[in-house]
Amino acid sequence: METRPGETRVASTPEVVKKLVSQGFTVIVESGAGLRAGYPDADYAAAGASLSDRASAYAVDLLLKIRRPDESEVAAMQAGGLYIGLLESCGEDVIVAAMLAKKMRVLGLERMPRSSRAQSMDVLSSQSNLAGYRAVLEAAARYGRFFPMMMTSAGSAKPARVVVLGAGVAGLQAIATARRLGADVYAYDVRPETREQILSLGAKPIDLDLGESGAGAGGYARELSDDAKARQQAALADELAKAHVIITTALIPCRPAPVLVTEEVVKRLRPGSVIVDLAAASGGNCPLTVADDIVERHGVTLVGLTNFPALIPADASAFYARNLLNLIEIMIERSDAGPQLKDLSADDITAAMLVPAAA
Amino acid sequence: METRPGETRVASTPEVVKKLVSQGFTVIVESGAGLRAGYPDADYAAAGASLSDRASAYAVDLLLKIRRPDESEVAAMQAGGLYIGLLESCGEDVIVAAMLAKKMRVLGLERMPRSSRAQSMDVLSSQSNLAGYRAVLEAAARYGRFFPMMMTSAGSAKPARVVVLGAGVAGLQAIATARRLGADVYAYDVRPETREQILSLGAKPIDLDLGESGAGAGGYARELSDDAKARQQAALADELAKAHVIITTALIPCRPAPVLVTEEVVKRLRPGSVIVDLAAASGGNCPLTVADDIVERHGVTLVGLTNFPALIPADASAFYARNLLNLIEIMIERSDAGPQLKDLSADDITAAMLVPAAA
Amino acid sequence: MPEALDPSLIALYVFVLACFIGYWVIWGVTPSLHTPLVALTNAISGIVLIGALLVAGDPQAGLLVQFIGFIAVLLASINVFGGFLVTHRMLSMFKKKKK
Amino acid sequence: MPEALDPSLIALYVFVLACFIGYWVIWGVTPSLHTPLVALTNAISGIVLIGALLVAGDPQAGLLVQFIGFIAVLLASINVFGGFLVTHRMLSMFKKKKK
Amino acid sequence: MEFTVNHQALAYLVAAILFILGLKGLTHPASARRGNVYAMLGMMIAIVATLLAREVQSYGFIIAGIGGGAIIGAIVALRIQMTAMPQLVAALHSFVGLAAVLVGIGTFLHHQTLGLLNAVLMGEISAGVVIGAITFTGSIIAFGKLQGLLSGAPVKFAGQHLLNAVIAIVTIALAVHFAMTGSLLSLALMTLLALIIGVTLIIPIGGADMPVIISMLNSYSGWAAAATGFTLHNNLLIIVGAIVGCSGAILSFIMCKAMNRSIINVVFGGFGSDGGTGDSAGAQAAEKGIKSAAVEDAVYWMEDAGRVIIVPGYGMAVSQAQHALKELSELLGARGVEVKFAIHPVAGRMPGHMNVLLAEADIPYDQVLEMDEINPEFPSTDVVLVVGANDVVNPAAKEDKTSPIYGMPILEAGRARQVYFLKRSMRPGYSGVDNLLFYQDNTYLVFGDAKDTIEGMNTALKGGGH
Amino acid sequence: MEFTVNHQALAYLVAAILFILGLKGLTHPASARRGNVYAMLGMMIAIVATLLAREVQSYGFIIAGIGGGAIIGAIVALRIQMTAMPQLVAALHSFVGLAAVLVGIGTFLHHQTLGLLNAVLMGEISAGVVIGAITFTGSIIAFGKLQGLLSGAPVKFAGQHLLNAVIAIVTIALAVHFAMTGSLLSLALMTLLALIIGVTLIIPIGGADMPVIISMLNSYSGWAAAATGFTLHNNLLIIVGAIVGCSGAILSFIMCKAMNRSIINVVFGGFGSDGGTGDSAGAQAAEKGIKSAAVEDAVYWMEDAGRVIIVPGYGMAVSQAQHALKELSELLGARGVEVKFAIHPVAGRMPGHMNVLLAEADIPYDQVLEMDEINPEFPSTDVVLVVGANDVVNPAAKEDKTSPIYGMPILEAGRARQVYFLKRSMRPGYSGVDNLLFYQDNTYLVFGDAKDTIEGMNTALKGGGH
Ligand SMILES: NC(=O)c1ccc[n+]([C@@H]2O[C@H](COP(=O)([O-])OP(=O)(O)OC[C@H]3O[C@@H](n4cnc5c(N)ncnc54)[C@H](OP(=O)(O)O)[C@@H]3O)[C@@H](O)[C@H]2O)c1
Ligand SMILES: NC(=O)c1ccc[n+]([C@@H]2O[C@H](COP(=O)([O-])OP(=O)(O)OC[C@H]3O[C@@H](n4cnc5c(N)ncnc54)[C@H](OP(=O)(O)O)[C@@H]3O)[C@@H](O)[C@H]2O)c1
Ligand SMILES: NC(=O)c1ccc[n+]([C@@H]2O[C@H](COP(=O)([O-])OP(=O)(O)OC[C@H]3O[C@@H](n4cnc5c(N)ncnc54)[C@H](O)[C@@H]3O)[C@@H](O)[C@H]2O)c1
Ligand SMILES: NC(=O)c1ccc[n+]([C@@H]2O[C@H](COP(=O)([O-])OP(=O)(O)OC[C@H]3O[C@@H](n4cnc5c(N)ncnc54)[C@H](O)[C@@H]3O)[C@@H](O)[C@H]2O)c1
Repeated sequence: METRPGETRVASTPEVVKKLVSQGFTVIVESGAGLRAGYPDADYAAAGASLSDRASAYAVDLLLKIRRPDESEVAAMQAGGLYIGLLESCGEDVIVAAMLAKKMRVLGLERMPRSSRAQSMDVLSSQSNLAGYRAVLEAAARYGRFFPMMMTSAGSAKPARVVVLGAGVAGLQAIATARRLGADVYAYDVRPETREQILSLGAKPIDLDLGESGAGAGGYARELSDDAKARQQAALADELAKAHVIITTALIPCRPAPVLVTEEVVKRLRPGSVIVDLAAASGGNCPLTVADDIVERHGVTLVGLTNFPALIPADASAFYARNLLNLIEIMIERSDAGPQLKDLSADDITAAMLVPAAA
Repeated sequence: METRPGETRVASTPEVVKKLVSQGFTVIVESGAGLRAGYPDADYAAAGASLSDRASAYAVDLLLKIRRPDESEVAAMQAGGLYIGLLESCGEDVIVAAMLAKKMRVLGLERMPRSSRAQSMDVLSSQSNLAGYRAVLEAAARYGRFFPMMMTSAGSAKPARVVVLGAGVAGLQAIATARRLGADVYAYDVRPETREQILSLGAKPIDLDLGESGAGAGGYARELSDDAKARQQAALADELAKAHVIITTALIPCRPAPVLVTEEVVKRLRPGSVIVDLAAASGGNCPLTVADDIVERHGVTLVGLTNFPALIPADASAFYARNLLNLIEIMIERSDAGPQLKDLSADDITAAMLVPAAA
Repeated sequence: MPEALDPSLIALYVFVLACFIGYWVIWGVTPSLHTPLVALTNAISGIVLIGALLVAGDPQAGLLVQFIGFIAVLLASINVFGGFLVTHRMLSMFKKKKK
Repeated sequence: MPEALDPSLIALYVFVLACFIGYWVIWGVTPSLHTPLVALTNAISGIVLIGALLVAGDPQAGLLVQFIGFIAVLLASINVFGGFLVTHRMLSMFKKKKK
Repeated sequence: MEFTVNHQALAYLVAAILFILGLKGLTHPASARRGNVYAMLGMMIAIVATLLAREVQSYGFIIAGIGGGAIIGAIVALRIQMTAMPQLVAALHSFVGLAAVLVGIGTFLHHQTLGLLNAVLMGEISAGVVIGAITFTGSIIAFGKLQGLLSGAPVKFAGQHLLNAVIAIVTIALAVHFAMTGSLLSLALMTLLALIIGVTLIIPIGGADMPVIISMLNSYSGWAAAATGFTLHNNLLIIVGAIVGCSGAILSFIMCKAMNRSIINVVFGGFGSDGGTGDSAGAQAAEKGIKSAAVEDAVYWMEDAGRVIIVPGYGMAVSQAQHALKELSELLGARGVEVKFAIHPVAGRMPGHMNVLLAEADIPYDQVLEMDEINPEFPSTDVVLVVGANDVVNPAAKEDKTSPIYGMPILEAGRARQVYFLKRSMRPGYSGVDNLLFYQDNTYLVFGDAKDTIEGMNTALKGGGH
Repeated sequence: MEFTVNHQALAYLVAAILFILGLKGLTHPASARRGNVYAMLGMMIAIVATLLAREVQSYGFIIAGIGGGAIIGAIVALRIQMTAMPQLVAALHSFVGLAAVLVGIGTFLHHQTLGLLNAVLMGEISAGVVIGAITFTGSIIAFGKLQGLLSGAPVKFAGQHLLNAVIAIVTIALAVHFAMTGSLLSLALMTLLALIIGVTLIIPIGGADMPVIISMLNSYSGWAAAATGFTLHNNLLIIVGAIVGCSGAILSFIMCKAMNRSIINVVFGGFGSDGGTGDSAGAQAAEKGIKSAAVEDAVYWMEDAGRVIIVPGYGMAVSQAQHALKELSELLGARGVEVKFAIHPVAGRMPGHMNVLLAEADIPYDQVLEMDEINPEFPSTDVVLVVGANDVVNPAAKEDKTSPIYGMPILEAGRARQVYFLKRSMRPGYSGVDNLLFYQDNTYLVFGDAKDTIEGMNTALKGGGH
């Protein structure tokens, strides 16, 4: 069971457990792990898992988790075992070091390469997708007006003007969802190829001239120069001030999230506007955002929730579990003696994910 | 200011106040009345209203309110004045009697006739419309999965199967909103003409054979015979059991809401399903609903909130205020000495709304 | 080649071929041009004027015939001139406003 | 009427009218019928066979001419028979499967 | 250089080509005026070539005839009201018919004197005279009906078709007799009967079908000209006659299709038309004096419009025409037409009904205007397309105090230059009251499911035609 | 009863009518086979009527010729592979051309003996011979290119057009000389030069344009027949020749339009075609051996299909073709075709990208299937329409270990009977790798913006044509 407060997801679902069991795995599920995601213990049992207490669930050859483990969890893990989960860290990390010290092999899901083949194992993508969808629902529920245009005999509601910043996986899904609800959607990203992608969802791209491209390696963005950052903030300000709802998703790997919505802009927004900051965990795209909290500043509601996927736990767990299943499938070989682990450094995907023992 | 807990709306907006002032009215607004709906006092003042305390706001010739007044409010009202608001009662009523006793004339907004001309003054319609929209957002936010179909590399999400019961104003808007979000929407109503209306929103009507029509007078539904009620529940059960989200809006004027979702059905639903019961205030279309509360029963979330429009206060207040403005416009005559009240019993709309002194 | 064809047969050839052309020439006409098209074909069918001219113009035929021809010329000319002018007027009405 | 027309002029009439028909007859052809249509027009253009027959069939013309005619008949016949058959085969391929 | 028959034949050929090009030109607005010019040129060449011929030697009658005809024709054509055009065309047809009769008789008399008669020639003369005579009286009746001199209602009686058949047979018998014997009496009788046929053929046809009949009579006049051509062995007459005859028939057919009428019914007036089905909506409308129009008519005017306003209503929702409408607005937009959507606050069956659907179809918000914004724009709008809306544009709300919708503000669609209503029938909308806008002069109903109709418009806009 | 020239002329007229009806029949699949029968009948009547004529008196050569021709023709036509049809047609054309040359020369010799020569006749003979000769060698070259005996590549050299022009002028001069003098030498030289023109005219034309050229040569053979008709004063030859000539030219034009080629370029091989723009996608494709197709071809096969699967990809999103696709699926559905949408998990640029857009267009969920569900259905599918997708159907993912997409599961579109790719160019998709599916035998590319293409299909499905 995930121990982070507010975490409702579970790293495997009865459906995936069933597949693993059929491949010869013995699957142990901590009892109550899937409850909050809508997967009762009975279903796991029916799928062939043995339900156990916390301690024995951690003492296994291959441990599947979602969130970064804490010290006590690391202590419970089996020495020499294999760990698959999100590490939520970049560079030096004591928890990972502790695991490595136990001679464990650690596969960090953040390190998944962005190749076509890896796409079906990429939890960052699958969870961002959910986050983008859920963030819009949150914004709509907190916005005191209609999202869609509505001409009625009691007057007309103008469509909400929604601006999505960052058109990665989460941003695009946010665009799509807001458009579905009938909002007037604008979007912006530093990577130039996103322009066509924004249009392909029927939204309007915001074009800024920064003097440099923000496209980095592997489909990620890179950090801009200070000069370009300032130019970006200034150029965005007027567009943002017209917005009623802002959803920010801009992230740069291993760097603090770029500041896109300044306090100045927040002040200029109409009272009752809503900002949902999906980058809250990395410091937020708006400096006023408070991570894991919802606050009101200058009449504007700022949603700083950091774990949107946990708000749709059933699908989030299902996608996560399916990603891990796909990953496990390339890691093992079937043999008569049950599934055997392949050489992890032979496949470029697992090789990239494996945290080097030196770290 | 509305005093009901959870009520965030306000009976007039700065925009409407401005229009009233320009027509010669002196408008008094209780200070802070519009705050929760996103209309600050300053805006009212700018529109020409005088801001006052509670007592002087009630002692006026024409009092505009939303919710049914309580005894202390009635006491604060000016004798011989005119009251326009929702009475939230049917037949005998002590509060109304108290007002009448003060020689006040009371216009009950529920009594608005359903003619084309009256449509622009009908707050039941305008608020139901908001409720239908907001109810779907609530359901989507509480449902642990995607509403839309989503085929991704991490697996596929099937579209949520949403059933809307009652295809009146709220029901139709709920259908439209759920469809926008990509759900697979089914709907049912007793009035036969709704079938085409459901289709006109792209949803699928559920056809039941009840042996009698549920169409009553004035576009409302009538109560079914006991026999037909039973048949309806039975016939609906299988359709409902397949649903993931149920939104019920069935109401019959001055009667308890019909029971459409039995406990049996709730038990058959998949864990994690959501029921939003818009009829909660009239007893609910599901007997398990708890009015003004959100509960979980048999793994199903039951949302019994009774005041959805208050969750989108800005637009709800704007529509309400606009309805009242349209009403006031047919009630008064301009003269040099400011606006004069016409004979209320001369116009069929106001005549119908006026609570007879006898009652 | 050797024998000459009966002139009526040649006329028949011409007639049949022209029928095919008549069949195709106005397919795909824009509905709003139906009326002007009727007016134009009407004007064109004033081609009987040619026949009338031949009847009216041959002094050998005698006065009666020439007079009959005269009437025919008159009627056919009204048709020709009236028809073309009317078509022209209708088409002017159809002139596109813009551009 | 009195004077006879030059037969070449009549031929010209026929020719012009036929050109119009040729212009219209195949507009709107379904693209998938382009190839069969070419095959059929090819077969039809084997109509030179008629001319060849006239050359080959007149014993007065002398053997050389008749022999030339014979070759022409042979070639044109191959064209006619081959053309129609090929068209037929192509069209059979186009027979709709269903219904 | 002498002008020989060969020269004349060449000139005639050129004229024939010009006529063909002229007619072809008339099929498309862009080339229509050029087409008319071609045809005029053709006629000029034909006339000149004829006058130069050796047979034509006395010009007195000819100059008088042509001069008189030109003057009368010009005066009539220039003076006539645009609305009276159909009558004029009918009248002109009758002239062609009569001229053909006269030419036939004249040729007969002429050849009789010359002793050049033969059976084939007389057969050809009979054809020309009979068809000409039918055209003559038929056109007169059509003229009378259109001009209001005769009742526009179809005149029907039992045995009508039988009577026609009998007269026709007798006429043919007389024609044969004439061809055999050259009897002047047969000629006269035959002409008389043909005149009668013209009457009995057109009398049973209702006013609504008159446009088709005019085109049909046109076709007859073409055949008459062709027959005259045979008589005179004049290739030009044959060509032009055959083309006019054939194209007239085709045009009648096309018009019937556009009006959803059966050509048989129209041409043989009243064949089972009493129990007419299918076209009932159009027929009902016509009875009430409401005009219906074809998809192409609406398209023609929209294509050319500066501004088109689309008023969607519940019917758009029922037929789910929103996607098709989106395409229509794009197609018109691409032609430089400004397209707007006018949303009445109560259009549809729920608040915001139209907004939901238009948003689904991805119609840009700035094209969607509410009533108060758009009402001032109607008077300067060329075409309003009312797509399955009804009550929301009904002027009864303003004009008729007794109407249940009295007092409701409406979209003032009626103030635009033209209004096309897309609906399936003459049924009223939600409020159950008849729409006064239907009766307005600039209003046309286009019957059919809204989605089908709009898709038809899109297809028409996307081209077709060669 | 004797068979007079008049009887023959009547029979010829009937034959001509049958030919016209036959050609008209061939414009539509439903009437095509009937059309062929009409044309055969026409030919039979024409042959019989000719054989009955008085001029034809010795039957030996004729029987031998026809019999031999019939046997050879039948054998060739029945034996030939369907794929070799174009060559066959080219070869047959050359026969018509040669036959026309022979008839012309034969007629000349015949009339010379009879002393019936005159300038007009000899002019007509020259026309027949020259056009026939061009048709003859031109068709042979076309045959050679198609059969692979000659290189399909266009042969071009400087001054080509000038050379052609010079030869053409000399030929005309010789023709005039011949007409004036009846010199056999001129006739021979002229024929020789015409044969050369045939070669130089077709040599510079590339293999991709051969279908158009075949149709163009067809047209030439028609003109040759018409010229022969003038020579023999045979109206049937004139009519048929003119119709074939004209319709062949029109057909070439239509084909060029469908292939997006300029007719001038094609007919005068290589006029500026080196710097060709616009058609570059099609040309590039052709160079790589990839087939491109017209909208109508896809429509023809979809209309008739039992099942059509649509594979949408990022290009559908870019062109916002979802609404048009919805209409397409409805139109096909109405014809009884089962239409399904196959969604690859990574189609588009975000998870669920296709789902969002298809839902927007209101495509029923039960028509939308995911990869694992639909993959087994491809082998039993008639047509797959790949709408702006690329990587997700690329077999390289399964076959090419070096490919960056190796290992990604794909939609197995290639296993269907036919695959039509709707895209704008030959550019690859997101992953940047060439799509192996393009090269498959049953794959056709339809170039253009996906939305435009689909709308074109919808228009085609909704009719048009008379
Ligand atoms: N908006 C609301 O909240 C609300 C709620 C309840 C009632 N209403 C009332 O509803 C009315 C709305 O006005 P409206 O103009 O939108 O609708 P309407 O007056 O009801 O007219 C709709 C028209 O659409 C036509 N139609 C129906 N199906 C069609 C199809 N498939 N294709 C083409 N035409 C079709 C019908 O004519 P045919 O049958 O001849 O085709 C009908 O006349 C008002 O009277 C309003 O008061 C509104
Ligand atoms: N789904 C995701 O979450 C996600 C995220 C990131 C990347 N990807 C990657 O994106 C790819 C998705 O595959 P796909 O097949 O959907 O797309 P694709 O392989 O990128 O191919 C799209 C094709 O559409 C054509 N196209 C673009 N615009 C068009 C237009 N207006 N009209 C017609 N055709 C148009 C392009 O060809 P022309 O230029 O010739 O027209 C292109 O070849 C995969 O490689 C996947 O790994 C997916
Ligand atoms: N296997 C694969 O092929 C695969 C898997 C996942 C993602 N991707 C691709 O990678 C790309 C990014 O994915 P992601 O959503 O995980 O990225 P992310 O979560 O790291 O960042 C979110 C977005 O923020 C944007 N951003 C960063 N700095 C910004 C700034 N200053 N201003 C505005 N925007 C800024 C980035 O460009 C990115 O689009 C996408 O194109 C996605 O399709 C590919
Ligand atoms: N001025 C006007 O013209 C006007 C104004 C408002 C509403 N209306 C019309 O009146 C109708 C009802 O409006 P409402 O939403 O205010 O009604 P409501 O709120 O009273 O009831 C909601 C819906 O529940 C349905 N219902 C009742 N009993 C049911 C049962 N046993 N099973 C299933 N459904 C049941 C009713 O038919 C109704 O559609 C609508 O058609 C609306 O368009 C017209």
